[in-house]
Amino acid sequence: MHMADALISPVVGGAMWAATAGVAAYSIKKVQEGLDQKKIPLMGVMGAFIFAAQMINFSIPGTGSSGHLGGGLMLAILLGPYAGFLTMASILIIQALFFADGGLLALGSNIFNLGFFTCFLAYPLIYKNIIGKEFNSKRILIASLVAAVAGLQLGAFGVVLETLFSGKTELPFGTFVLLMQPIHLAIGIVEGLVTAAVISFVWKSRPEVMEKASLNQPLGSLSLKKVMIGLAAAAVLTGAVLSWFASSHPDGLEWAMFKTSGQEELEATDPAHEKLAALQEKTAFLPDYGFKTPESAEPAGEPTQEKWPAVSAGTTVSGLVGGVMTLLLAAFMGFVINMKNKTGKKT
Amino acid sequence: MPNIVNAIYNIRGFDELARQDSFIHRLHPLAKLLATLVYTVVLVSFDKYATIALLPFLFFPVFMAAAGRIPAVPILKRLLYIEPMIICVGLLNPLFDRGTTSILGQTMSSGWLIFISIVIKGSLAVATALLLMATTGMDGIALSLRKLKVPKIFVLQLMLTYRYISVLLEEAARTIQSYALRAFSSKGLKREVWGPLLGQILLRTMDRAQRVYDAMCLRGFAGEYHIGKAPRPSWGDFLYVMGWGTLFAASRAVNLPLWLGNLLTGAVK
Amino acid sequence: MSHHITEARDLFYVYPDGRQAVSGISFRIHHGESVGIIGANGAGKSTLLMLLTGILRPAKGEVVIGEVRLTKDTLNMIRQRLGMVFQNPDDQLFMTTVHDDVAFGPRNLMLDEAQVEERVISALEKVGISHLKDRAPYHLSAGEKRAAAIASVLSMSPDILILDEPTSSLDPKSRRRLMKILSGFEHTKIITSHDLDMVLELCQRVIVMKDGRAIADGPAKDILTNKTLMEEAGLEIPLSLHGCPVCGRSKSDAD
Amino acid sequence: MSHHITEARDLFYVYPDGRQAVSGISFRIHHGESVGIIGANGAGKSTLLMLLTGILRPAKGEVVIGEVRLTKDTLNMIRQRLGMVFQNPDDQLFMTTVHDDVAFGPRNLMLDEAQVEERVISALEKVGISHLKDRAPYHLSAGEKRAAAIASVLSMSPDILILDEPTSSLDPKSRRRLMKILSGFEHTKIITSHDLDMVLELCQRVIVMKDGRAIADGPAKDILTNKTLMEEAGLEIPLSLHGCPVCGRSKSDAD
Ligand SMILES: Nc1ncnc2c1ncn2[C@@H]1O[C@H](COP(=O)(O)OP(=O)(O)OP(=O)(O)O)[C@@H](O)[C@H]1O
Ligand SMILES: Nc1ncnc2c1ncn2[C@@H]1O[C@H](COP(=O)(O)OP(=O)(O)OP(=O)(O)O)[C@@H](O)[C@H]1O
Ligand SMILES: [Mg+2]
Ligand SMILES: [Mg+2]
Repeated sequence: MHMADALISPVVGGAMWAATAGVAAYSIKKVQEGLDQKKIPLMGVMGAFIFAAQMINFSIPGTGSSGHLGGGLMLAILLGPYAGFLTMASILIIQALFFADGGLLALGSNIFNLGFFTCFLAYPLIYKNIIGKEFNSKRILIASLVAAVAGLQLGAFGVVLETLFSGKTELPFGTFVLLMQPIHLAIGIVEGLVTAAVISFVWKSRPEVMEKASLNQPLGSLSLKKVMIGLAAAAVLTGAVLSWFASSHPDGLEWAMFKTSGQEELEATDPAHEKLAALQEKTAFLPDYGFKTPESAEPAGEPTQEKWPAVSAGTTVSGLVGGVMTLLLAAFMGFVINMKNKTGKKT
Repeated sequence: MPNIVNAIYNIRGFDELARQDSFIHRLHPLAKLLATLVYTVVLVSFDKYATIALLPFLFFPVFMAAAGRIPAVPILKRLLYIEPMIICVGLLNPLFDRGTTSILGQTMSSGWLIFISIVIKGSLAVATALLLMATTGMDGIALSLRKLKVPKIFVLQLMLTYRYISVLLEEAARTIQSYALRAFSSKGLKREVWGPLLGQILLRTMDRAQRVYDAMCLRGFAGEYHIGKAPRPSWGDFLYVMGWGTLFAASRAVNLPLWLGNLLTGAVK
Repeated sequence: MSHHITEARDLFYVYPDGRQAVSGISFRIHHGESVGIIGANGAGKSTLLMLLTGILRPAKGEVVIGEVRLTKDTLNMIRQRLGMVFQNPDDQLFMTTVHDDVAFGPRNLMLDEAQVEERVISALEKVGISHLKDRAPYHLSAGEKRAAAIASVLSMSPDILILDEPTSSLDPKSRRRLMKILSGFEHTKIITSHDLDMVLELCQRVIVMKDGRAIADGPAKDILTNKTLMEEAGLEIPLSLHGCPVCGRSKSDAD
Repeated sequence: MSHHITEARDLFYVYPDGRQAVSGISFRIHHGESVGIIGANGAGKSTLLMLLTGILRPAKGEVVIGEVRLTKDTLNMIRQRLGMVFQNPDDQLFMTTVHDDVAFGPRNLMLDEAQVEERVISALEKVGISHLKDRAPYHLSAGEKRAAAIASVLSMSPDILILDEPTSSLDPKSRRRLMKILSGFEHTKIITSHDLDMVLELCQRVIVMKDGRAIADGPAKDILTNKTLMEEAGLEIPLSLHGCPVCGRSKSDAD
């Protein structure tokens, strides 16, 4: 699943952008080092290939349903982790721009979730190790399957964490994890099977392509490997801590988010704290409604900006009237510009 | 299959829109990219219960579409296509969050409030990203990326990917069509052809990459991708970004619709 | 054999980007006829073939094959009678060996393996590529690929064979061989091509397309020698019908 | 103008999979000559062209262009004089508009933008596709794509123009126009094609390839009318040279 702008906060989006930019810069350096100019058109055309392959329906044996390819693992296998990551980034940029899959701010997260975990964790640590020195169909199958599943599980977990840290939805952590991980297990299996089928085919029909691909790929220096393992461990640890936290402390997660997700968020909602007391008083005269604990009302948006004196009933009316007026104004603006365009064309 | 064909037309459609001429099209691509980015960041910085306060953010996409002469229908169609996903995630909220929240002096189910907020944010962000593309085009994006100091090999690779998507989509579509003609079924690809079918497209693709590179070299390519005349950013571009930026900031700081409503209802009274 | 009549009834097709590629085409092709569809680049020939095979759905009008209207429900049934060879054989061969590719269609017809084998062998023989049986399609030369693509369609014993520019990029000898295969095929043939000499040799009937419309439909000889018509369609009289520089007479006068 | 002589000296090429595609080819092409390279599918024509342009490095032998041996060091210099149109225009058009594609070469020559513009306009005009300037290459019909690919090479003002099967999939009128463009091009032309009538019209000299070897090299008329030779190479005498069914004489007798 793609992370979407609607679900992300500027802090999380920005942080993931930074992380992605860092990995991309490093990858570009690495690709340039082994500068094989021919690799650039190969990356470009492979990106287009994966894009096209993603549109193909694969019917899943024995289920009657069908699945799609993501392509990250295949790119890593055929181009190496660095070029693979960059190519995946291009695909996601184009999807974000033309298909609005995800959106601009979520793009960083999406590249990270779908590119980094596969190219820099699943591929070098799992796929490479299972394949070992010699290729054979069985090894390709197992390695692709395990690596694809692992990569997607990590990616899905990334989506869960990013969503929760963004705090734009109210999904309980445990539920979200239980929803996301199994879905992505199925997706990962399809991904692994398709990848294995294609890689086996290429290996059988043009072994030199595979050999060249694996020669071109420095496995990465040891230090890099350590960094990867460190990152993986950190991810697992964070996940574990957070899941404990979430299960024992459902409302505390939000609190944790405020603590960890930086100043801007706090700034934006700061007035909330100040106005909280006043707010409670105001809402108190609606006694029939069970009003939830202050915590959940805490980040309530509009009331916090209630800088204009208004009684509540009036506020409702004002809000609705203002909202409708805003919509009308926007429509009116569009209409006026359109008319101007038309008269402009005539003259 | 229809998937593939649709994708081709989506891309073609945007290319065509981006080649129009209008005030918006003449703006420097970087200015448009920056304005859109600022817009998105400010938009998503609203908290999860924001609804009416988000409405002023409608002005920007409406302005872009109208001034850029972008027909609304294709953009709205794309929106419908994307929306189910946002709606799915959004709908989980009323399911799991049974609390209520006070807003505008009313108490509402907070789950539904979040849902509405997500749908508004999602639609606005998606529409704006699409409009950016429809008024700027891929060359414009590449130009802005170079201006932002993104290394040229990445930009080149991105452009090649973009360029070859149409070619490979057509190729994949034809292969799937010929498969369907002999498989007598329009469901997915059967397992036994996964490897060979995709693998052969892949091998052809790799050969093609080689030929593309050769063709580029024969026309003097030496690693630098010359996009040609680069429009220079003007004061107009600067003002465009600053103007909208100010508006976004103002809408973020002040709940404009509420203020407007107060003004009006006050006047009525 | 009226059940193999191929009929187009006032077909229209508009590409999603608004380009009207086929605008009101109607014809009726009897069983065993061999029809050439000719026209300039972009006239709409390939689009028309795709409408006939149900790859594209017409915006208006209908395709009727052997008294059955082509709809979503009848599509798979009708496709069992049709064989289409694409312009680019690369797009058509997707199995690991030529044998498996030729066997793909018959296997999907649920024939038993012995029958499949029989069909494969006979199709390969007909096309003259039995020796390529175990080769991988992507290692073949362009001409061999084209032959394999044709075999993969013949093995389905189609009642109607549809070919999109089958001779392009073939060398003269392979082109000759292909033409021999095709003239030996006794069922309905619908062929588009810019190789008008081939059309002249293989087709009794020719439909001329221009801008999505059929501007002529009649016996090949009449149409291909009609200079004004051919010019109008952006075409040329086939070389083999050009006047003889020696005796100064057009060859069509000969018969 | 001896500096534009194109020379192949005993060229050999073996593909990585062991396939020997070119085996000992030598020739010398003078400036302004127009040479057709013909042969069956898989004879090694495209491979030879790629050796001439330095895309492939010969296993043995050398290519000399204008007294300069083609090596890694001289490659970029030599390539500025060469223009090659690939068999598949899709491989060649990689920019988002036809204009940018035609400008790609001149921009790489580091001309200033005004000069680039001038060259683009003149190249588009020559080929007759000025109206396609702002279209996206993949939106074009096959013939228009081919024309754009040719314009993208002409804009570099090459001294030697190399074309790989330029007429395939063109309609007769577009083919005619292409032939007119080519016959108006005053520099060296090297053309491979299965369209032997075009070769006959455009080339004074023909080299016949078979299995990687040149089995004949001489005036086009002599070679293309030599039935045994053409049969041996897996080819056919061009249609326009076939005997006339009316007067029974071969057209070549006429002149
Ligand atoms: N996928 C497509 N999207 C939009 N327009 C298309 C598409 N394919 C073809 N066209 C347009 O439709 C018209 C008919 O195209 P078609 O491919 O049927 O022509 P054709 O007669 O087969 O030409 P050719 O001789 O070049 O093969 C052309 O104007 C073409 O530009
Ligand atoms: N990339 C490749 N790897 C291995 N063998 C190849 C490759 N490309 C071509 N060949 C082989 O080399 C020989 C010469 O091929 P080439 O493409 O030069 O033929 P051609 O004369 O251009 O044929 P055509 O008329 O089909 O274009 C053929 O036998 C072909 O199978
Ligand atoms: Mg066609
Ligand atoms: Mg060739």
